[in-house]
Amino acid sequence: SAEPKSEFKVGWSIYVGWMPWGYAAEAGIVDKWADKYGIEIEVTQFNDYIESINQYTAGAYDAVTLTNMDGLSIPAAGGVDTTAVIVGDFSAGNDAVILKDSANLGDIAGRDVNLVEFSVSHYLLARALDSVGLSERDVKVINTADPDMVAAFQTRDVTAMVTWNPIVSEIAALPGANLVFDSSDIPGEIIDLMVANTEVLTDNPDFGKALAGIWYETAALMVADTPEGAAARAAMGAASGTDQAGYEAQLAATRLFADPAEAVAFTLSPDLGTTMDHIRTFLFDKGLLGAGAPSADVIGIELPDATVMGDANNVKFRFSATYMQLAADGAL
Amino acid sequence: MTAIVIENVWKEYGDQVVLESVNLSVETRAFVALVGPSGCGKTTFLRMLLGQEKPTRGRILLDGAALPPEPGPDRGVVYQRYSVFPHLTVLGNVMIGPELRGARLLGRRFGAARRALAEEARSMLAEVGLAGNENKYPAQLSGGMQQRLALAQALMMKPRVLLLDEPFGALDPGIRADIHKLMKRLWNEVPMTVVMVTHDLREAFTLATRIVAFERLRDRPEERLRYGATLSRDIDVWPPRIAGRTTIYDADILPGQDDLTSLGHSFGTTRQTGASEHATRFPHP
Amino acid sequence: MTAIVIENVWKEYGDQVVLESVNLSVETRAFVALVGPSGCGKTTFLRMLLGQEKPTRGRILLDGAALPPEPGPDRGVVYQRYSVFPHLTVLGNVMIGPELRGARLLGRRFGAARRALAEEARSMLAEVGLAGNENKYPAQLSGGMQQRLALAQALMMKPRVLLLDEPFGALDPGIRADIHKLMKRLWNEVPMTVVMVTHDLREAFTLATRIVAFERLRDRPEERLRYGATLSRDIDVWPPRIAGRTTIYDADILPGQDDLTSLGHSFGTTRQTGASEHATRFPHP
Amino acid sequence: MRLINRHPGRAARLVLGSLPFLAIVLVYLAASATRLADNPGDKLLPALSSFARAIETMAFTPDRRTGAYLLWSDTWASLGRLWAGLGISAVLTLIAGLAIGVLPMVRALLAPVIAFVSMVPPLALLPILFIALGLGETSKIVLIVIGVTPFLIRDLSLTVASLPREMIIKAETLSASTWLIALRVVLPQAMPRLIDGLRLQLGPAFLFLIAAEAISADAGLGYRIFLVRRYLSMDIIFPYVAWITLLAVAMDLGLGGLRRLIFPWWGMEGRR
Amino acid sequence: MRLINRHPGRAARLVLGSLPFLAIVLVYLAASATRLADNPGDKLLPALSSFARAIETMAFTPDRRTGAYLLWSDTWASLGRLWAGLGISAVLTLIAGLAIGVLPMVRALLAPVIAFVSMVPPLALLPILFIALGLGETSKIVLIVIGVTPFLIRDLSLTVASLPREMIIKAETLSASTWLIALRVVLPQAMPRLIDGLRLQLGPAFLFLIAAEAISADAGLGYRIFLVRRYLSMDIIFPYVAWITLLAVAMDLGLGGLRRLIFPWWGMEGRR
Ligand SMILES: Nc1ncnc2c1ncn2[C@@H]1O[C@H](COP(=O)(O)OP(=O)(O)OP(=O)(O)O)[C@@H](O)[C@H]1O
Ligand SMILES: Nc1ncnc2c1ncn2[C@@H]1O[C@H](COP(=O)(O)OP(=O)(O)OP(=O)(O)O)[C@@H](O)[C@H]1O
Ligand SMILES: [Mg+2]
Ligand SMILES: [Mg+2]
Repeated sequence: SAEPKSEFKVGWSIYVGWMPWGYAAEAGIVDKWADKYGIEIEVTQFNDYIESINQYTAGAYDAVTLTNMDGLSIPAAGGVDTTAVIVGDFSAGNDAVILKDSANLGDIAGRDVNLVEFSVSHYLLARALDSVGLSERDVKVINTADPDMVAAFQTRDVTAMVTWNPIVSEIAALPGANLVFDSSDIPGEIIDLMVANTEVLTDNPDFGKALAGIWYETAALMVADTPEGAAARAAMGAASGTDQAGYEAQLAATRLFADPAEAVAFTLSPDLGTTMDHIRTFLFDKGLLGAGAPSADVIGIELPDATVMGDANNVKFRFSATYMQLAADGAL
Repeated sequence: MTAIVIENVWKEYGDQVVLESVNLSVETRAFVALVGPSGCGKTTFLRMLLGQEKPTRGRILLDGAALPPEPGPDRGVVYQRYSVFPHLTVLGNVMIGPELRGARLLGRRFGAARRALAEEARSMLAEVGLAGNENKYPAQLSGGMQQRLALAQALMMKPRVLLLDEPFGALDPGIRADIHKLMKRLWNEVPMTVVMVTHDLREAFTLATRIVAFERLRDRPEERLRYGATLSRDIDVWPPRIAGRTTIYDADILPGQDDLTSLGHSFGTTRQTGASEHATRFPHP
Repeated sequence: MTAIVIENVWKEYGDQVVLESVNLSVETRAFVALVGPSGCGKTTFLRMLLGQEKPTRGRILLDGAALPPEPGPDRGVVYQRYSVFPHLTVLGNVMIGPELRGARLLGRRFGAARRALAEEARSMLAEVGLAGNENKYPAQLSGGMQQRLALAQALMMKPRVLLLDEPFGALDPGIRADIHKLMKRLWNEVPMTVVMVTHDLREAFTLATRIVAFERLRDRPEERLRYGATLSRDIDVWPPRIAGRTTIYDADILPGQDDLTSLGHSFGTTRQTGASEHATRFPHP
Repeated sequence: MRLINRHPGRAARLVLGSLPFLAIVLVYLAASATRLADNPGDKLLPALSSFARAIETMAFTPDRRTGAYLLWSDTWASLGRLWAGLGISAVLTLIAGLAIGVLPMVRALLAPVIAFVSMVPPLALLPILFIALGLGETSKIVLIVIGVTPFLIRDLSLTVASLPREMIIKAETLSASTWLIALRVVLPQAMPRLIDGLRLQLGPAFLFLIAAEAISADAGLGYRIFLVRRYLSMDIIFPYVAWITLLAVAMDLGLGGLRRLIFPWWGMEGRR
Repeated sequence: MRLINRHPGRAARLVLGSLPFLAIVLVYLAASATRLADNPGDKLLPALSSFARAIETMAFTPDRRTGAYLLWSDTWASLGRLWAGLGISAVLTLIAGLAIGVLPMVRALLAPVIAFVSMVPPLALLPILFIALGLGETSKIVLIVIGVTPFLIRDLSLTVASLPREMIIKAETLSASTWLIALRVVLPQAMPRLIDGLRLQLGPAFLFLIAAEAISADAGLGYRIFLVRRYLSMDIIFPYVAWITLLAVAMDLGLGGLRRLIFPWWGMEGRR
């Protein structure tokens, strides 16, 4: 279906690590890079993260922001060959397990845990339980929609919750809330990506280059300790429904790769393979790699060094350092 | 004895005078027919007798005492429509009055009391010629049968006064003749005073002991608001009809005769009304 | 000349025979009154003349040709209710017929054509005594005025046949007398044949040239389904009324007289009907 | 003959009525086939065989984790909430609608606030509902109640207020008190309308149920739909949506039948 | 005197009618004060001063990012969608409702499918809608259309079908064709009912609008509510909800007034 084309659609949803995409579109950075490569890029904001992935999976978008886990379980499991173009950040505290009236993770045993089922929160819970020798059998998971988490936490029957920012910081401010485990305890496992349809990307390398150009220009601006940087952070804060201070607090719990070289190093490190293995095992346990999948190997995952985890004949999820490398080399 | 006394009654709606200085005494067991052009206030007058509306001025006495301020079981009513309850069977419609009076909490009777009441209701239905229809709903009855049912329902309460607002206006002529006979018999047998509004003069002469006409004496457009209707004619039907006794007059109506033939036998004597010097247009035979 | 010929017409609904072997010829400019007990099929018969229903057997001819299978402008109709459009003013109601006929796309006339039509409509309204009410809506008119309006609306189409289904059944007696006069005048002036269903024998004698009665000759419960009603009486009113000419008869109805007094002057001669040997119960004066 | 006078026969009606359904199915099949030809893993418009497999899994295979048959446990969870919500709404409506319709004082007191409240978008107030009532069954049921009751009350009190005044007067002349008028004259005549009102509110009630289950639940038709929406599992969503529609249609017909059975007199007048 | 016969006067009605509103405000203030005494940072039930501040920010301070006054730009965005949706629904309803009500053939064809479709929960089909129509304004408007049109069509076609048969026959005797009957007899009598139908569907229309805006939008009342819901900013949510309610009430009254203005004859019959 893909062939050389000049118009591309990118979807992004409101989350701390993806706010730069909205800012880039508004500030003209997107158009600047698109013009440079002679293409057009339409950037669409979603309030609903899942809907953005669904739209991408159904083919309405060429690229979308998502996490490594959702990339594997949704588009890849849905037969859409997907390549991670940019590793934007990983969560270093943005996702957390919160207990009411206890600072000890072990106390979670026997409680109802409210979280978005099958999301990264679910994964974080599994890892947290692992870390104290518990398993999911020891708790009861209750699916709860993310916009309502703050209200939910204030009800009497909710005593344990797993969620992400900005909700985490809102809840942390409430009396009785204790962060007992967060993503900084499993650094580098929850990764925020910009992915693109592999076919589209192969046929249109310029699209990948433009995405990389946009990202690193914007990221450099937003981490800068200059008035322009502050203004950008304030704008991103406002767009996500808070203010500059609130947004900077969220950034603090995010390991943002503003420097392409760091991102390349992260992507090439062998830890990525380990992480993806954890994740595919988790997904397979939950039956999320497709109905009737015989093993965690059904979907092939290609790492940047071209090694493939799982079925080499069914590679649907790929990590590529190519475009980040170009940025690092200043070759865009 | 005087059942109803109306003393100088006025009724105004906002600025509009509907009725003015109406004076009337109705004897016990009288059958008063109230006639008059459309919109002259007949229904309004009946509503005041019912206690549904208060006169603006003047007063109404019932058996010598002031009229209660709201409708009650001493005054029964039958309208042209909406007089029976569509959700009750024929039997239920006749039983509901005594049930409501006897069971103030649930409005229902059970066991022996219920059976006795049903018996009473059945004989009342037989009276009005509805035997055999006990389990039908009103919507399954013809218009004439519905009005019979409404009569039976009202009579179960043994009201001192029965008020009728064009009760037979919507019926076919043939059916109307039948129900006239029934009405006459009931009035003869049940001790009650009747006030009936009608548009049909012939009906008035067929049934009533006395015919009272309301009329708007000043009816030019600019006078419409400021002057209301009042009692313009008051006729005693002759030969006089007396409740419980058959008169030669009544023998005129032969069974099976259709209304084309039962005509031309009504006469009346005019009583003095306060307004009779103005009254010119009221046709009387 | 013969306007309508009904030849051996039967009408059945499923198993139920409503009308059986009805034969009738109606001359041009006749005024036929159709009477009969409730439910005997008068409305059904009118519906067949209108083309709204098809006879199960037999045929109906209009001016010698087979009746068109659906209602059209050659046959006007006035019902007891629902005969005027509530969303149009009085003037709009009278104009709509010619508008619909003349403007097949929008059903509206504009400019000079509209003004001419409005003029015509106004004079028709004056004919029926509704001048001055042009801008009111039907709901603002009394029942009698609404039926006048319905007549005006139908007459604008100059129908060859006018069908009336109890058009005056819901009116007050006084108003009914007025509209009878109007009806008589219109029938005299407009070249049309009239068939009118009525429950009121007196109305029939007041207006018609000929009275036709339908009756169910076998009416025991077990026969109800298998036998329908048929033409049981066919009476020419005497003295004969002829469209466009006043007879001594008509002089009887004096202006201002209410219907209590305009009575007792109707006679008729009975025609031979196929069913007359059975007819015993139909009351005739 | 004019089109307005052309009535299709019984068979023609059946054929005509099923045409649109057939068309929907055909359009779906064509669209699905096209998309699957492009990407055999496409999840948006699955093939019929995928539906069969999903239905098999959801309805006839015990869940690995809980051992329950998911479709049935979801259905019972949802229907329980729905019926509880509608039942409570019906009772509230009867009480409030009757009081408003019968008592002028209560009408003056409550009619304005109910007219206003019926315009408040209930979904926006969910956080308050949760905190007041917790995340359990209560808040889901209450959301349905809040969503449908104002409409039911308005509808019923209008019906009650439009009972002919003459009928009430008549009851008074039969010695009825206000309470007895409400109980024996107004209530029985309001009930059939309440049932019809409930039928009209079935759609909205399902909507609120789904919204509530989407927010927090561990079983239910809405819960399942929103859970599998994460994976665009339209092979499960479509059968669930069809199932919900069938349930709603069945309840609609059932309530209609119930009304005819219990209140045979209702509508007789109109039909004459 | 029986309670049923006790009518409050004009002033009493006004007082009684405002009591529940007063009660709601008082209960809120008490609850808010209690919670704020417990935790001064509580966001669930903000103090009145917080509302004032939030309204000041949203309605009267230009946004730093865009320079727009957020409340107004949200309102226009939402109202535009709502009106477009309702407008399209009204047109579709007129066409389909009239066709179904007037033409027996069309009724046989469409009535069953519309009865069925009106029971489908539209929110469950959102992904398909978005993929078919994109995420722009179209899909939001279409969601409103899909959500309210089946009900409007059913309502209108019932109204049309219940026009007295005699009136149609009468029009035929006045030489009207099927088209002219639809245009000059049925349409004008259907319009007022359509307006009343739209009024009844205002609540659902706002609901669907909010649901659509919650998924993808960058302005709109529903968008804002869902954006700040993550932070439980009830100081913004409450004023927005109140504003939506006011808008809905105003549109309801406006449509009612419009109906009375354009169709003065409507309801005259009943009132006599
Ligand atoms: N509640 C009311 N408010 C204001 N005006 C009223 C009210 N009820 C009746 N009227 C007016 O009082 C007058 C008399 O009405 P009423 O119904 O008593 O007449 P009627 O003699 O019964 O007429 P009809 O013969 O048509 O039944 C009419 O002009 C009517 O408009
Ligand atoms: N569409 C129909 N389907 C079945 N039966 C019908 C239909 N229309 C009329 N009937 C039956 O045909 C018979 C005659 O009805 P019709 O309305 O013609 O009587 P009518 O003489 O006009 O009575 P009324 O004087 O009460 O108006 C009745 O028994 C009626 O039930
Ligand atoms: Mg009256
Ligand atoms: Mg008839």
